[in-house]
Formats: sequence, structure tokens, C-alpha cells
Amino acid sequence: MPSDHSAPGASRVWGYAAALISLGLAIAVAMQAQAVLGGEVLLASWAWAPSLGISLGFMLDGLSLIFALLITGIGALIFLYATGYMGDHPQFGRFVLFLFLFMLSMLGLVLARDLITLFVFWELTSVTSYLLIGFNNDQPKARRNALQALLVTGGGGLALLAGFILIGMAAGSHDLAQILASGGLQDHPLYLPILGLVLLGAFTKSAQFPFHFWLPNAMAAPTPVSAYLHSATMVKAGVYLLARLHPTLGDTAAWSGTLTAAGLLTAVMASVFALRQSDLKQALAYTTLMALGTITLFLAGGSPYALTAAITFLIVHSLYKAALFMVVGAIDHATGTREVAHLGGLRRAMPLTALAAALAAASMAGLPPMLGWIGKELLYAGAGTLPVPGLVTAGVLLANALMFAVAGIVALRPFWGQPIAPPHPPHEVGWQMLAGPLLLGVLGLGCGLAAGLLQPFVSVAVTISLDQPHAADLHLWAGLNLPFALSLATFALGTLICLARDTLRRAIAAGLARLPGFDPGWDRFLDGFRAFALWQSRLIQTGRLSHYLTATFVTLALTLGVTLILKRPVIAIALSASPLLWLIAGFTLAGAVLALVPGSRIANIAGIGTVGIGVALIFILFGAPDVATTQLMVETLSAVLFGIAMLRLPGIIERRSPRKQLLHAGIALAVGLCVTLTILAIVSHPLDRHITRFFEEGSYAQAHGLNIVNVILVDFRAFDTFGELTVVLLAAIGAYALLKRKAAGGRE
Amino acid sequence: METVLALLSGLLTAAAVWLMLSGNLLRFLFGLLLLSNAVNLAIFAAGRLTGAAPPLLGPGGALPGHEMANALPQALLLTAIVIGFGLFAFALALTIRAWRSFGHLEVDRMRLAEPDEGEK
Amino acid sequence: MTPTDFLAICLNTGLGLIALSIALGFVRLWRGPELADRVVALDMMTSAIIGFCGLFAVRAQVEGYLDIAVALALVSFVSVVALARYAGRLARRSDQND
Amino acid sequence: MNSLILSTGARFLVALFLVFSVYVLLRGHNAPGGGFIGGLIAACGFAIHAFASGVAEARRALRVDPRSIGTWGLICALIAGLMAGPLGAAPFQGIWAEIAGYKISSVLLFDIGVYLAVIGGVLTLIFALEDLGEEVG
Amino acid sequence: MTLLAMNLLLALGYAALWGSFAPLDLAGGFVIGFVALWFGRRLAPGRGQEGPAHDRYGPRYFRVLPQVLILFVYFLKELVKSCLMVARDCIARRPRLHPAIVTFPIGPKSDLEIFVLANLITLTPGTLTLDVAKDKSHLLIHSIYAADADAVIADLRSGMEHRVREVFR
Amino acid sequence: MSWILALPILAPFLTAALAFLLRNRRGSGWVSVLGAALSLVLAVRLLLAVLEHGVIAGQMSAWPAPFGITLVADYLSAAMVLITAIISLAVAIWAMAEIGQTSTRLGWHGLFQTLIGGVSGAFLTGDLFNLYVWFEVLLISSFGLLVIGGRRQAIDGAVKYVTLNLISTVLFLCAAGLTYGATGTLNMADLHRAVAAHPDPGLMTVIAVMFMLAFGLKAAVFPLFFWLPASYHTPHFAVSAVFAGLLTKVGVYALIRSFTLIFTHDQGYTHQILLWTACLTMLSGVLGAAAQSDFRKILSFHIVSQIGYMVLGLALMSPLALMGGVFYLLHHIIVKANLFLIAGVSRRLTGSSDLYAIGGLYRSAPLLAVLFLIPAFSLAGFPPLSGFWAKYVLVRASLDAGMGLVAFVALLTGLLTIYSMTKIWAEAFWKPHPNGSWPRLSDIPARPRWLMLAPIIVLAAMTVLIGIFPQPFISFATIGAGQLLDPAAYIETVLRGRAS
Amino acid sequence: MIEVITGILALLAGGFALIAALGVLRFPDVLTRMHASSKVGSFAGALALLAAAVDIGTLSAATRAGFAILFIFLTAPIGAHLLGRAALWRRLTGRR
Ligand code: NA
Ligand code: NA
Repeated sequence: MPSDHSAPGASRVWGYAAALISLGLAIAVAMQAQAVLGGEVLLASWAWAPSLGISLGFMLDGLSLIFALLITGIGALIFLYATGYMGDHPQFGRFVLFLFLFMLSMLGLVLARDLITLFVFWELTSVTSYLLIGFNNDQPKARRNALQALLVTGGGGLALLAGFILIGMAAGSHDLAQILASGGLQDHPLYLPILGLVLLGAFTKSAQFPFHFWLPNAMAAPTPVSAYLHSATMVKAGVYLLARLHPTLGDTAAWSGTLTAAGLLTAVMASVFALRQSDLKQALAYTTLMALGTITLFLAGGSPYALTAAITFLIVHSLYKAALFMVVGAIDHATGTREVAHLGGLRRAMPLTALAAALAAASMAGLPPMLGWIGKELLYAGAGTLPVPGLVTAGVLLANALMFAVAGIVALRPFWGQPIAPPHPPHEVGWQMLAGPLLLGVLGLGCGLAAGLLQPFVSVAVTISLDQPHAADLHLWAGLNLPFALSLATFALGTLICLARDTLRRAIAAGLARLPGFDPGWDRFLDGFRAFALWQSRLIQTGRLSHYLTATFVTLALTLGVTLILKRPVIAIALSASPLLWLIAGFTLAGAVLALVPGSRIANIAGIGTVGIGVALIFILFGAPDVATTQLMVETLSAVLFGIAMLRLPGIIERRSPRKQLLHAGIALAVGLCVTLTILAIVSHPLDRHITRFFEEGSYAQAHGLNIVNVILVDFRAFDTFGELTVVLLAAIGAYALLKRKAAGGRE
Repeated sequence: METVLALLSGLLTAAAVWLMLSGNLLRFLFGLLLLSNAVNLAIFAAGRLTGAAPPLLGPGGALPGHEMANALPQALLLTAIVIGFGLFAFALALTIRAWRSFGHLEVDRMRLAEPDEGEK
Repeated sequence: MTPTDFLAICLNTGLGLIALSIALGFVRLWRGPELADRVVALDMMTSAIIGFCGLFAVRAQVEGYLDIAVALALVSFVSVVALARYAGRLARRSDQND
Repeated sequence: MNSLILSTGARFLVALFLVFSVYVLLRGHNAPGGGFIGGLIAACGFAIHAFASGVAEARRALRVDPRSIGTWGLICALIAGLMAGPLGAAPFQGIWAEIAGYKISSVLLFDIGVYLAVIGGVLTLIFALEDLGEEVG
Repeated sequence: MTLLAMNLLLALGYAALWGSFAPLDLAGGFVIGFVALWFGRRLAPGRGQEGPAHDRYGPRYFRVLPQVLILFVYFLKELVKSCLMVARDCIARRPRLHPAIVTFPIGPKSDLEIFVLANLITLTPGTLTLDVAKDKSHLLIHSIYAADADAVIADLRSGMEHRVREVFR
Repeated sequence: MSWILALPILAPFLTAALAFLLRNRRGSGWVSVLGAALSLVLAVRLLLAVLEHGVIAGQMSAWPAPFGITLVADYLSAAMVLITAIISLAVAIWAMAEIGQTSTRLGWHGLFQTLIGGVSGAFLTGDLFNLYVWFEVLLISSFGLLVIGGRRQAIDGAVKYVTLNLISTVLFLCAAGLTYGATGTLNMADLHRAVAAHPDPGLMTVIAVMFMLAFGLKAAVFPLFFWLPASYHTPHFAVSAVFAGLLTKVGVYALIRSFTLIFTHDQGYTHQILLWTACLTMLSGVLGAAAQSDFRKILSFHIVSQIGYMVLGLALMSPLALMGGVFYLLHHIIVKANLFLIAGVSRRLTGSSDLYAIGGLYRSAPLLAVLFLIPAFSLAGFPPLSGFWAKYVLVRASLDAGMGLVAFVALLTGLLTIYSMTKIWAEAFWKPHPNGSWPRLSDIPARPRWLMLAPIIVLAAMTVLIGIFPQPFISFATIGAGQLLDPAAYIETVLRGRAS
Repeated sequence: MIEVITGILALLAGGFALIAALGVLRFPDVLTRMHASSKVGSFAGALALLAAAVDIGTLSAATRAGFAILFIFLTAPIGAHLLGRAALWRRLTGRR
């Protein structure tokens, strides 16, 4: 990793290097285009976790090709742009690294052949975008927004994982090539859960309603990141997934219904929000939502027209959106502001930027002969094939008109409007920052003029990858048809909106103020979650040992008690015993009672001693002299230790209320009862004593000892005894450390 | 006979649990001692009680004519008693240390590791 | 009544009496009132247990029980010393709370 | 503790305790006793020593840190467990030899390890607690 | 000399415990006893100053032995008597107890002598040694039959103390 | 075989004895490191033997099973022993930089080694009571390690830790003794037979539940985990690390062993309880973590939560699930211990582990930041790190079993884990230090710096390695899970087969 | 014959133990109680040990019983002294 200590700008070289590598990648992908456009699907696969049926597999088909080209091509331009934009940043090297990793993840995602491979890259895009969005980590807002993006997309990712696992179960494989070839899963019993989970993943990543809120906030990232995330990558991942799984999961009522609803809602809502923005970058961000909604909407359909429209519009959007973000970044870079109201007449100072802006905006506005025009025409043509054509057409019309308006605002106002003095005197930006927008703008124009060049790409994607009989044609001029009429209507509406935008903005702002926002809602949700977490944590982890002990004993009593009740082990009771035993048991118990009475600690200790004595007598009574001796010794030593320690300890006061004492007595008796019943259940069956017999017979013959207990301790089970002597030693060493630590002092 | 021990063990357990719940570290220690005794009794009883003949062989390893007490649980008990003593000794030292550190033995007032503040 | 029967009766009686004396000692142990009283009771009980071991050795005809007695005689002394030390210190301390 | 009667008596008692503890240790294999009980008795003897003459004095009489005694016990037990290795036997397997009619065995060494560990452990505890007691005065 | 005696006694006792006086057992007992006594070498404070007295015990060892036996028999008798007396009061409906603390002056004596005396007094009827004065000039004795304190003292002086003095003379 | 099995247990005790005798700082530290290296060699030898034979068993003192104590190693045991040795070496090296003179003289290194010995013993023993003994050894060692630093906070933590663990211990003892009383054997392989043959299965279930409670307390499952978050943040960081890595895992291991080998007679009941426990443990732990603002407290609560995953593997009791549980167990030890070590370095740099009082490490200590991200994201289950595979397998196993809700809980827990890992990241690394200081790694003298960083780097590399090349580990865990599900080979080896 | 002696000794031991217990229970203060414990109690224990020595009759049994008796009579007065001293101090310093 580049060092922070080097001179500012020294890490620019990393930017150029990344741009070159990306370019190389783009060329490498492009070199495969010939084959892919010929209908071939390039496959590669390495075993990764074969026993789980997971491989590191890659696949290049028509759909992947478009995405891969966009990702690497735009990526190269973004790196170049970033080098100009922030090459002096002290952490530019880190930035390039993250962005490059992000690009690779994105590339891996669209090239993945194995669903789990896809998921891996999916998650990697989440992680790397987290680091990118939070790149300005000194700002709380950047940190917060990065977390928001990560949680929303990460959460969706987890749903996706479940969905993928279910697909794997349903299709019997994680291999996309195989899944796609084996026909759809639409009739599988797991279809609905799969669909739900996959859509959850796709919608969160592609910022579909109601998961849209993270995307505008991702603007906290440096502009090159926004340009990249919003155009060719991140958000397109969800769209890619929908397109990719269209043959497998599409063409059902559930699919088209959900996608239509989400796409339409997203598009319309984003339109409204976009108008409200005065920050150029924010306005653009909302148009991204609009575009994503629109693409999702068209992926809902199953007709060639709808899908051709979706794919074409996706390309259109990638090209102009990247260019426009770069333009906005350039404005920001040159003037120090992105506020529309503070910008105007930059055309003179920044002519090339203005040109790029004009080209990109024209494409965005859908003006002929840009590629955007073709995309828009296709949208109108495809809208008719969707489930609710009227509503969809109206929605698309509104969205397009708004894009028209926003394009005007973004491109026209700052460059062609009245000159306004910005915070810094404007100047044209460097070539690194111009190359991208210009190239992309020109590309938008070129593809529009020579739509035929683009046609095979779209066709292959639609027919081979999306499994459609044929793709619609890309024409600049398709005749005087309904789409053409709608286009004209779009321009008219767009111009109207543009003119009335201040009124509209006020109206919208007033309207929205009354509605709960999603973004504050997120904060409230997170606060609520934290409060809930804190509540449950405090409920359980109270910090009070007596609660812990109570909970522990209650758990013991409940679990054991319920098991005893449910499982009903056989219990035999035989109360016949010698009076001597009863007497001993009696005073042992009395000792225990003495141990309970608060007041005199010595009395308590004496009570415990009595219990020890009683137990020792029982050991004597039933033939355990070794145990009895040890017991008596240990009791005595305990008393000695108590005797030594007691002076250092305070007296005992019973602090429990009588009610609590009663409760505790209940718990205690329940635990005791469980113990008694278990012992009784055990002794109601005969004991298999073959191990003891082995010891009895082998004790002298093989181990040369007459005291069987001792022979067990030092020979038969010497390993136990070894552990035991360690315990005694360690207890002493531990206690020594405990008591001596303070006196010993010293640095820790 | 085992029944008596089972009852005794259960009651000792109950007394121990009651003490352990009292919220005073010293009394917890008392409870621990009682609990150890209760469990020792339980193990002893579970190993079955067979008369007073200890598991000692006669000279030359002669097995006595009658059944001896079960030696294995006794060996286990010995181990358990000694281990229990070690644990008790440590716990006692801890109690003293706690008293020196906090000036009391009320466990619910020992809140240094988990102070009552939650998230800031 | 054979001497063996006599011995058995005497042993059982003796053991019973010793157990009883331990129980009675326990009463003093309970009542206290002072630490020294309790230690005295404990000491008495220990002596009784030593006796118990002796008689039990006879009953079981196992010398091993005598070892308990020896060990106990030794070790109980330690506990008496420790507790007496405690009692002594307690007596010289201002607060009388044991 | 400052008692003439105790310290005079302790002189003989400590010796008695120790002798008896060794006896209990050595005969454990054939009669009730063994390393634990022996160790506890020996430790009690030193405890008497400590009570009679103070911990500092008892420490001096002992010469070795009780923790080291315990550690040597651990080492004895380990050796007893490991010495079977070179002889091709299993870990902790008893190795027996007879010298002058007396049986010597790794098992005995093991029990001595237990004995030492218990002495070391208990004495560490008692001395640590005693020092604490002395602080109060 | 006393040490050697103690050591021999320990060796004998040790061998007796094994139930065999075989040479190896005795030797083992001696070694163990020696080590055991070594540990206690610093006990019995002030031993260094009583060199002459220490030497005195040696040659007189055999002369003292009969006295020891006499003391032992006397002690046994007193012990049984003591037990019976206390036992009587234990079960008597009205114990005739006259407890009192008595100061019992003793002449200059070695620590061992004081120790033996004090312990024997405890085991004899009705008396119990509570403490030794710091200057070793007198014993503090608790008696339960101390209706007449002087009688108690006289009793002790003529009985137990006399015989102990015979041993240590 | 018996030596191959016994030496990994005995070596740490020998090391400990030497460390106790040496006591001075350098010496005992080096003894500990060398001893840990020796343990590692022995553990590798054990693993190789297991790979060759499948299951190996040896009899202590050469008494045949079920009479003598058996040591057994199957795949799971051998792997646990190896990981234990790895963690032991890592922490031993790390500790050289952090453990002060006083703690050393009080026996830190010896206690550390006995802890490792106890843990290894618990993994290798095939005898129920012997398992109890090793539990005690590791428990008492952990007591010592917990308090040896002498902080008042640690004393408070120790009070809770000690009291609750003592209850678990006594319960375990009781259960073990009663098991003998009911079945007449303590050999775990023999118990498999004896439990199945017992005329009163109800009684067996009661005893099984007793074990479940005892081991559950050790493993810190819901609702018995209180002691863990109450204490793990209080001692030396090295202690936290080894506790976090190994202690609760012993409980989990014991649960797995007893409920795959011994108590399989009433799975409908026992494993149902385990399933509920697993889910509640996952959720409760991760919610607890979300409420914390201390580096180590967050990590501590996460231990609880992730114990839930492991128990889940056991509860589902399918080959895949058990494999996932085993994989999770192994992965988690590495990751969690490493995170605590990193927390220790962070604490040394920033002076605190309170997230609101520290910051700036991303800029000033980028190496540490990278080293943190690896285990943190692994813990959160991000691919391609080790945690991803563990989580994937368990989720898949849940879905395979038709338990969507369980899979949901597992995934939700994963998401919430992301939340708190990023919280640490944002507060300790991204956010500027409230004092405006930029603590650099180079501020630590070179020797302690590299003593601390080297183990962290190696453990992080292992995390990445397992993530990128999961197949050998998955295969291993699969065989291990197979051995657990069908203990015939285990029993055969112990009772009749290659036992020697 | 041995049986009868043993039996009588056993009875005596039990009797004296009971008497000691009664004394400890009934005597008015701690110093008097100590008389019962340290004399009668010890005596009872010694009698029982004697019974064992007589009945078992081996040298090792006799030695052990002897050792135990020796310990008892060696330790009882020392213990009584320490305890009595403490009780006395308490009487002198503490509340009555
Ligand atoms: Na006595
Ligand atoms: Na006594």
C-alpha cells in the first residue's frame, strides 16, 4: 500500500496504472466480443469448494459482455478522472486501491458463472463500496452513509444468499450455465421464496423502493466514486441480477407484478425527489433512481421489446450518467460549489466541460440523434407490452420528462445561464478530467448515429442471454408512431417542468415536509434498534450477579424439572435405613440449617463443618475410609482457612426481603428436588459393577496394591489424579497471585 | 439407604442454592461448600451403598468373602473433594480480595466490570 | 448371649451414644453463644468422631479406620489452633461481631 | 501467636505430623492413605509451625517457596508419567522394581508428586492468607 | 540429647506403625524423624541460651526415666479421676461447680518443663491451664472446684508440680 | 498411539512447571514460547496420525478400555488440539510483549500453559470423569489468569466468572457421578452402548439435560452466558484472547461430543432444546453486542452469538450442519483470538478500549486497520474469508432441513454482526481520535511491536487462506462430521480396535 | 474374653462421649465447658481407640491407636490453653 508519508501527488502514478489496467481489461473483454456476438458463451471454471458444489466459475455471454465492457471501459475513464480530480489527496493510493478492488468485484459479479461466486463478488462490492462511500472518514456523515449503504445492501445480500441456496436446492446446482439451460424454476415449490429473496437482494442493491434511500446518501463519497457507482456499477448489479435470472424466474405474475410495482414506484418517486434538489449531484443521484426504476420496470416484462428497451436504456444511462457526474465533479472542482443557484455562465471558462455536459445532457434528455433518443423510443415502444400499459406509459412519460428537465437544469443553467461569481474563479479542468465526459458524450452521440454498431450487442444479450426469440431493432427513426408522439409530449412536458421548476420545487418541498422521510426513518429505525438492543442487553446482562444466579438456577430447575415431568423416569423409594443413618442424616441437615441462619458467621461455618462431619460419618458408615479421611481433612483445612480469613471479612446481613427469601427458597427446593428425584431414579436400577470388579481383581495381581481406592488413584486412573494435583497447585498459585498482586505492584 | 442419602443430598442442595442466591459473596462460599457436600453424597449414593467393608484387599491380595464397597466412586469422590477444596480455596481468596477491593461483599454492588450506564 | 452378641450390642450402643453425643454437641455448636463455645463443641465432636472411628474399626474389623482417627486427632488440633487464634484476635478487636 | 505452650509443643508436634504424613504417604497403596492425605497432614504440620512462630519463620524453616515445592510435585508426577516412555510402556503405566525386598515404583513417585503438590499448594494458601492476617495485627 | 531421644522415639514409633522393627524401617524412621525435627529446628525460642541445662539432661537421662514412669502412672490416675469428677458433674442434676481463675506461681523453669507442667495440669481434675505469664513466673489456671483457691494451689504444688520437678531436676 | 495422544496434553504441563520454577520475565516467557512450539509439533504429529488412521485411541497406564482412561483423537479432536496449539503459540509470543514483570513472577506463563494443557486434555480424553478433571484444570488456570493482572475491574469480573463457572463445574461433577451410577461406566465410547441399552430412557434424558446445562453454562449459551460478557473484557488482552479463542469452545466441544456420541437416544427432545438454544443464543448475543461501546465488550458478546452458530450445527445434526458447526468452531477460534489481540494493540496505541475515547487508527496505523478488517469481516461472514463458508454451510443446512426461520435467524445475526464490526471500525479506526492524536504503530518499540504483530499477521493470513482455499478444510470438517454422526469407528477403536 | 473387654470399653466410650456432650451442653460458661470437652471428651475417644487396639490385637493396630491417644492427650491441653486464653481475653475486653 502506498505510504502516506510521500509527497502529495506522488501516488498519482497508481491512478494512471489503474486506468491502464482497466483499459487493458476492457480491451481483453472486447477481444472476446467477436465470439460472444457470434452466439458463443465463453465458460471457465475452477473447483473451489467442490464438496459443496461450489466452483469459482466465470462466463461471458451477451449480457455479461455489455456489463463487463461498461465496467472496465468507464472504469478506465474514472481512474483517469480521479487522478485529475483528487490525485493530490494524501490517501489517494488507498483510494485507488479500494476503487480498483471495487471494479474487480463488479467485474467478477457480472462474469460469475456460479451463483455462489456471484454472491462472493456481490458481497465484495458491498464491502469495497463501504470503504469508498466512507472514504472521507473524518466526516460523521460519510461514516453514517457508508454504514447505511453497507447494512442495506449487506442485508439484501444475505437474503440473496438464502435465495441462491434455495435456487441451488431447486435446480440441483449453483452453476448458472446449467441453471439457465435447464429451463425455469417457475413451477418449483420453492419458487416464491426464491423469488422473494432474490428480489430483496436485487432491490436493495439497485435501490428500488423501499430500499432507495441509501443511494443518494452514497453521494458522501468523492465524485469519481459516485460517477462510477451510479453509472456502470453497484446499482447496476441488481439490474444485472434481474436480467440474469429473468429466464429462470421471470414471466410469472409474481415476477412482473413485483417488478412493475417497484420499478414504477421508484421511478415516479425519484422524479419527484429529483426536482426538489438544488445540489447538482443530488439531483443526478435521484435521476439514477429514476433510471433504475425504469429499467426494473421493463425487466418486469417478457416481450423482446421490453427487454430490448431495458438493455438499451441501461447502456444509455451508463454513458450519460458517468459523463454528467464527472461534469458536476469538474464544476465542483473548478468553482467550489455544486449549488445550482450559485452557478451560471461557466461556458466561457470551461468550454470543453460545457461541450461534454451538453452532449451527455442531450442524451439524457432523449434528444435526437443521441443514443438517449433511441432508448426513449424503445421505452415507449416497450411500455405497451407491459402488464398495465397505460399506467406504465404515463409513468415513463413523467420520468422521461423529468429527466429532460433535470438534464436542462444540470447542463444548461451552469454553463449557459447568467454568469454568477462562484466561490472560486472558474477554470477549465485538466485533461484527465475532460477525457471521460467528452469521450462518453461523444460515444452517446456516436452510438445514436450508428445504432447498428450497438445492435448486435443488444440483440445477443436479449436473444441468447435473456432467452427471447428476437430483439427489437435500434432505429433513430422508426416512423411517425406512438413512441414518436410520446417523445414530443415528453419534450413539451419537460420544458414546462423546467420553466416552472421553482414553483414545483416549493410545492414538492411543502408536500414532502408533511410526509415521513425514508432517511430520517432510517435513523429512527437504527435508534430504535439500538434502544431495543440496549433494552434486551440490560434485561439479560444486568450487571448484578444475583440476577445471573437466579436466572441460572431457575433455568436449571425448569429444564431439569420439565424433563423429569415429561420423561417420567422410574423412581423407587425405600425408606428403611438404620437409626444411626437417620440420626447422622438428621444432624447433618441441622448443620445445613445452621449454615443458613444469618447473624454469626462462625455459627454458619460451624454448621458447614457439621455437614462435613456428617457426610464423613456417612462415608465411614459405608466403607469409604479414604474418602472419609480426606473429607475430614479438607473440612478441617477449610475451617482453618476460614479461621485465618475471617478476620479480614465483614459480617453477614440478610438483605433479602422475606418475599424474595421465599422465592429463593422455592427455587432452591425445586433444584434440590430435581437432584433427589434423579438420584432415586438412578438407584432404582441395578448398577453394572464390572469395572469395579476389574479393579478389585487387578488391584493386587497387576497393580501391586491392596488399597483399591489408592490403586485407582495412582495407577488405574492416574491421569485423573495428575490433573487433580495440578488443580490444587494452580488454585494455590492463583490465590497467591490474587492476594499478593497489590503488594507486588509494578507496571502492568 | 440410598433414599436417605438422596433426600439429604437434595436438601443440602436446596440449602446451598438458597445461600448462593443470597447476594453475599461469603454466603455464596458457604453455599459452595454445602453444594460440594451434596454432590459428593449424590455421587456416593449413585455408586450404591453396600455395607461397611472398605475396598481393601487382604494380605496377598485376597478378596474378602463378602462384597466390598464400590471403590470406583470412592476414587472419583476423592478426586472431586480435593478439586473442590482447591476451588474453594481460590474462591475464598477471591472473596478476601473482593472485600479489599470493594469494601463490601454485596455482589449486586460490584459493578465495576459492568457499570450501570449502558451506551453513551 | 455369646460374647460376640454382647460385643455387637455394645458396639452398636456405643456408636449410637457417640452419634447422639455428636448431635448434642451440635446443639452447643448452634447455641454458641461465643466463638469459643462453638470451638469447644467442635472439639468435643471431633473427639467423639475419633471414638466413632475406633469403634467402627472394631465393628468392621478394619484397621484402616484407626488411621482416620490418627489423622483426625492431628488435624483437628490444627483447626482448634486456627479457630482459637481467630477467637483470640476477635477478643482483642473493638467490634465483637463474629 | 505468641504462646510458649504452643511453640514448645509445636516442636514435637510438627515432627510428629511430618513423620506420620510420610508414613501415610508410603502405605497408601495398601491401606487408607496416600499422597493426598499425607500431603494434607504434612501441610497441617507446617501450618502449626506457622501459627506457633509466624509465617516468616515458617517460610525460613521451609527454605523453599511452597509454590516451588508444589511445582516439584508436579514435576515428580510428570516424571512418573513419562518415565514409562523410554521403557516402551504407556503413559503413567506403573514401573516396578524391587530393591532389598522393598518395592519401588513409578507409582510411588507419582504419589510423592501428589504429596508434594498438596503440601506446596496448601502451604502457599495458608502462608498467603497468614501474611494477610499479619497485616491486621 | 533430647533431640536424639526425640529422633529415636520417632524412629521407633514410625517402625511400630509399620508393625515391623526391621532395620530398614527403623532407619527410614530415623531419617524421616531427623528431617522432620530439622524442619522444627527454629522452634522453642531461646534454646541457645540454655546450654548448661541442656547438658544436664544428658547424663541424667537414665536416672530420670523412672521418674518419668512415675509421672506417667500418676498422670493416668489423675486423668481418670479428673474424668470421673467432671463426668459426675456433667450428669449431676446440680453440678457443684465453683469456677474461678487462679494464679499459680512457679519457680524458674525451662520452657519444656513449663510446657509439661501446664499440659498435665490441664488434664488433671478440675483445672485447666489458661496461660503462662510473660515472665514465666506463674500460670493462669481455671479451676471448677475452686471453693478454696489456696487449696487448689497447694494441691497442684504437692501433686503434679512435685512430680514434674522430679523429672526435670 | 498412547504417547502420540498423551504428549500434547503433558507437554504444556512440563512447560508450565519450568515456567513456574523460572518465574523471571524473559526466561519464563521464552520457555512458554518454546513449549508452545513443542506443543504445535506434537499437535501436528497427532493430526498426521489421525489423518492416517481416521480415529486413534490410547490407554493411559495401559489399562484396557473401559477400565482405564482412554485418550481418543478423531478428526475433530485432532483439529481442536492443533488449533489450540496454534493459538497457544500465537498468544505466547504476543504475551512476551504485553505481560509485565509482576504478572510473570506471579506465574502468568505457567498458568497460561496449564490452561492450554487443560484445554488439550479436554479435547482428547475419551473418559467422562477425566473430561471433568481437565475442565477443572482449565477452569482454575483461567481463574488465575483472570485475576493475575490485579485490576479492580478484573476482580469484579472474576467474581461473576468464578461463581457461575463453579456452578457449572459442580453440575458437571454431579452429572458425571450420576452417569456412572446409572450406567456403570465412564468411558464415553462405552457410554454410547450403555445409554442406548439402559432400561429407562427417560432417566438417560434427564442426565443428558444435566450435561446440557453444565456444558451450556461453559459454552455460554442462552440463558446461561452471563459470566462471559461480565468478565472477558477485564483481564489482560492476552488472557482475553486465549479465553475468547478456547474456553467457550471447550464447552461447545463437550456439547458436540456428548450429544453425538453419548446421548443420541432421544434427539427429538434434546436436539430440539439445542435448536431453540442456538437461535436464542445467536440473537441475544448479537443484540447484546449492538448495545455495547467497548471494543472488548462487543467482541465478548459476539462470542456468545457465535456459539449459537456452533450449537446450531449440532442441533440440526445433519452431516452438512455438523460439518458447518465443526468448521465454524475451528474458524472462530482463529478469528476471535486474533480480534482480541488486535484490540490489545489498539488499546496499547490509543490508551483505551472504550470506542468513544479512541480513534484515528485507520489513518495512523493502516497496517493494523487491514489486520482488523480481515478477522472482523470474516466474523461477519463476508466472502471470501473463512467465516463466509461457515455461515454459508450452516444457512444451507438449515434450509436443507426446511427450517427457514432458523436460516433467517442465522442470516439476521450475520447482518447484525456486520453492524457491530463496522461500529468498531467506524469508531476506532475511521473516526479521528477525540484528542486529535494519531497513535502510530511505530511508536511502539520494535521488539514488542513485532512480537505483537507477528501472531496477528499469521492468524489473519490463516483466515484468508481458509477463505480462499476452503476445500481442504471443508473436506476435513466433512469427514470429522461424518465421524461424529456415525461414531461406530470411534467406539470400535476405543473398545476393541487399535487401542494400545 | 476379649470381646467382653472390648464391649465394655465400647460402652464406656459411648457413655463418656455422651457425658462430655452433656457437660458441654449444660455447663454455664465456656471455661467450664472446656473441662468437659478436653477431659471427658478426650477420654471417651481414647477409650474407643483402646477398644480397637484390644480387639484387633495386632501391633500396628495398637501402635496406631497409641499414636492417636498420644495425639489426643498431647493436643487437647494445648488447644484448651489457646482457647481458654482467648475466652479469657474476651472476658477481659469484651462485653460480658
Ligand atoms: Na480434646
Ligand atoms: Na483434639
